[in-house]
Amino acid sequence: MIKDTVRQALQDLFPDPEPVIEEPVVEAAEGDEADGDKKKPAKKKEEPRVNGVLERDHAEHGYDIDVQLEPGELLAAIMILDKAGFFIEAVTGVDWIKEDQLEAVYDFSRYDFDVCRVVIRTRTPRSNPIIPTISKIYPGANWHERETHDFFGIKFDGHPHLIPLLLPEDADFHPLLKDFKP
Amino acid sequence: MGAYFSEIFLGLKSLVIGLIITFKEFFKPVVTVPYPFKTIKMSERYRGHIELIEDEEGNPKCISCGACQRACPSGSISLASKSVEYEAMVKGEMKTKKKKVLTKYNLNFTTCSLCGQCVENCNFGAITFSKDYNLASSRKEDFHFDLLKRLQERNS
Amino acid sequence: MSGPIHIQPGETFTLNVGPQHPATHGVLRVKMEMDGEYIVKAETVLGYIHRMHELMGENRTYPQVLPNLSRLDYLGALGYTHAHVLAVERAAGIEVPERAEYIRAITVELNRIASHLFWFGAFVMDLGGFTPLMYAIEDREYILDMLEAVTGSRLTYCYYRFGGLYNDIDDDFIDAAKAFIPRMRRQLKKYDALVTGNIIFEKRLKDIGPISAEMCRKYGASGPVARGAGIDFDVRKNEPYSVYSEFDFDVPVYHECDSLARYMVRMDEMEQSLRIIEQGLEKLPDGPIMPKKKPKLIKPPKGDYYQAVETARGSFGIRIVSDGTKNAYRFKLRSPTYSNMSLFDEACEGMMIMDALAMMGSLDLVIPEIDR
Amino acid sequence: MSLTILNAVIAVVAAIAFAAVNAAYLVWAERRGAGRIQRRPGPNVNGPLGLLQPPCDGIKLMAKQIMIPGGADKALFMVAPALAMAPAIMSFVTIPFSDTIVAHSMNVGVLMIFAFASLGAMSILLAGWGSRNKYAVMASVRAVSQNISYEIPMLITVITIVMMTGTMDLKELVAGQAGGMWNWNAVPSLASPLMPVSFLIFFICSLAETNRAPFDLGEAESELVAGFHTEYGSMGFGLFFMGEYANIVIGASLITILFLGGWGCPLGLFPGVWWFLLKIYILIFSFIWIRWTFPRTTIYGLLNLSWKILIPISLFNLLLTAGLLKVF
Repeated sequence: MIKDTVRQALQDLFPDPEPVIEEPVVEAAEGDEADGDKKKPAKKKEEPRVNGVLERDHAEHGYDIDVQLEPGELLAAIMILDKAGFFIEAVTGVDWIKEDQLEAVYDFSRYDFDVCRVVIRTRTPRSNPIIPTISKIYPGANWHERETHDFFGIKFDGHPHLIPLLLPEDADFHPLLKDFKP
Repeated sequence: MGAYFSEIFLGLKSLVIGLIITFKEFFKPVVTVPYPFKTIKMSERYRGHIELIEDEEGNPKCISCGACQRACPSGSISLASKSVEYEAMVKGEMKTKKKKVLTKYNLNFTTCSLCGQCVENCNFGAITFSKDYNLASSRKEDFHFDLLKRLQERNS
Repeated sequence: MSGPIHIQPGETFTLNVGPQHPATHGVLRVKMEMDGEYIVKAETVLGYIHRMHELMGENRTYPQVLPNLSRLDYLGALGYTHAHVLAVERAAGIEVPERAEYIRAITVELNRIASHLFWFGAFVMDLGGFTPLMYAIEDREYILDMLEAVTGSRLTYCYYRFGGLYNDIDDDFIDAAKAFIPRMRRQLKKYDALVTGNIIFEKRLKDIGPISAEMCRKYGASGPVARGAGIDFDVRKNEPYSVYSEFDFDVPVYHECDSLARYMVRMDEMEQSLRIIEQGLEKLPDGPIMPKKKPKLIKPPKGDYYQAVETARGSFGIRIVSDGTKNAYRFKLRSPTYSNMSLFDEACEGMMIMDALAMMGSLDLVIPEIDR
Repeated sequence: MSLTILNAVIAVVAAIAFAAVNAAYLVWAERRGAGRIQRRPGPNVNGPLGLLQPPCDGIKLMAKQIMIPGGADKALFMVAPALAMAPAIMSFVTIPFSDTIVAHSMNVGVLMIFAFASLGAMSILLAGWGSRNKYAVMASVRAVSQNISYEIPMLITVITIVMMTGTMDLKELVAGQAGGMWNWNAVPSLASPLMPVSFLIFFICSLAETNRAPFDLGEAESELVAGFHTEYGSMGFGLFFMGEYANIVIGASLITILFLGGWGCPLGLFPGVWWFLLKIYILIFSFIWIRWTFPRTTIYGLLNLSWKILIPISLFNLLLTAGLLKVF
């Protein structure tokens, strides 16, 4: 199963000794999910997720491995996926305005029948959102990153051609930011 | 050398096959409908713009609850009503009952995407799809339908 | 991304293909740096019909977004609405009756054939042959008539609902579909003889426009583009959704990596779709088309949900980030043509313009879907 | 003297009228034919069977404003359409429709027609260059290379025929084939057993010379927008269009005269102009038929076809015929 090997490889990115940090992370996530599924969704939230690897139920979420990491570790994680033969599905962002953070989300999936969709998230402060580009590893990320830059204003450090793609070339607004007023 | 000639031969053969196919089609009847002169019947479920449904008395069934207005993704529907006692019209006995009467039901067809959310969300079966499709015009105002007026025109 | 290699500056000229150009089938623009007829460097410029569907998805309720999805890809609209209903059903945990799923599969496959037929005609027209387009449109008309009788519209369908369908199919539809299958098989044979076997056609596509499997992976290509590069990837098989796991169908894969391979994949896919429709009509269970208990207001629980489907153009994904309200917090559309098109810049370097445009045609572009 | 001038004027007017009427109604025939092949009616609204469509089109084109793109070479831009039409009409002068109907019989008729046909490429080049459009330039470069490479096999085939018949006079060429279809040049004879192949080569070449599909690279719509006449509107475009159809008529006439016995009946009975017209219209129909069946070739595919297949075969045929003529 590629899922386990990739999970293990991604787990190794996190410097802290495994058993110490992993347990609370998984628990927190499970608690989070249970929260959502049950009656009281409004309570006990806005606790930014702790970095780490989570395993998700494919039937429920549509993906298998959910990784959150620091922007600095992004390239290492992407390289692991590149070596394992994943293809890039999409890059996008989410604006967590309450936490004052922007999240970049990278989707990877596989061509073979060993279904494993990996989601990599990385968060960066809203005031100065900079994330290293992965277009050197996956050239297909070029457009996706430009699009994310259009919509969220996340600057992809080292991107060769970071000009508006879908928006007009003189656009200075980022429509998917939650505080965007048209 | 053999491959050279066989390629020429096979190529020519494939071209001739293509020619035969189009030649056969040449004698088949045309399949198109000359549109302005002939039209086809629209299917039963064809979704044109919406239309108000009348009750037995010729009044709109609509009770102006506004469910369609809320459901519309593009905000194409605007309606207004006034609350009247409406004594003169009441044929039954309940004279005192207040009633909301539709005074305006406008559909801005320029933004309508014909999704049918309004019809689906109507709990009173008061709107339906028309079968109109000859709707070309060069003026924007022609697509601001006053459905109430259309209903009255249909009745008269 | 490599620049001109052996050409001196000033020897090339810039050619703007588009935004209004017959080959781009819409408002796509490719800035090409040309050396005579050869492309030195190409840069695709998008966004001419960008409509910000993702923002619309955030400020409308889930049912209100439904019609938007069919505006993404006007040729294979049902596949896209299917993705949306599946994603919301996954997020909100809505059960779907089996009959509804079967009808969805049948209509999606019909729509896929319609889309491939139109692509076939338009692609051959790109290559200068006009007549197949008219034949393809005639066949497509049968499908549109069938779908119109069921869904009420001909192009931008809004047929699926969360939990089921807008309305049930009737016997007329089943009869029409059953009559259509043998007819389409005959027509496919005709296309084979008229177009596929044609030497001019073959010469124009064979070994032209190579897109390797590795390139597909790096750019995230999917659908017929990936299958034409020898990748056995079809979301319907790899990650079965709806009732596709109950159908017996093959995924056509060609290893030539050229434009002809991509063409052949689509032509074979039509046959496979016919098989699915055939089986679907046979197995079609009776029952309701909407679940008994359906929430009036759809409010998926907090979370992040992803749903991928195989549309006519490739793997289409929807990510819904829900914050528990009736609007999505984030509504991401992963459109297949966007990824497929992004490899064009690299793949067309060094090609002649007419081959590059033939390759562009073989990618099966629908511009509204790229721009979203 | 005055009689000759009058004769010449009548001949030229008749040629222009024939060319123009043909061009106009070939457009109609093409659209109707294409419609039938594609299972649709084609133009059928203006007049019975849409027969008034060509005059309507003509009036529309003539009534439109002539636009000259900014920065274009005005003189070349204006000259090019005329240059497309004029040589086509000039070629009609020497084509014999029957043994009596011919404007001016010349003993070098074949040469003259080819001389004028080559001018057609010139008009495309000027149009492309004059209109200051990259697409137009690319298209005209393509068209010129295509014209050059297809004139070679065409002329080699003609040389074969001239060698067999020993004349360049079109009338005599036809007279040599009189008396039934077994005498036609397209039919293999002892001296030239490969004549059907030559006929095919000539046919393909005339398709290419007239820029017809599948060799219409000069106006490849899907990649070069409209090719060399991208910037032309109104009657400039109309002239290119008419020139193209006039060229088709000439191509069909040439094939008829060189290979199919001109005005001779297939069975040797009642020779006359009607046979000639019948033959050229059948040929023109096949041009239309081919155009609406096949996709377009590529520029290198086109050149490969000419240099790798047509020229070697026609050369071989030339040598074979020369050798066999010595023997028999």
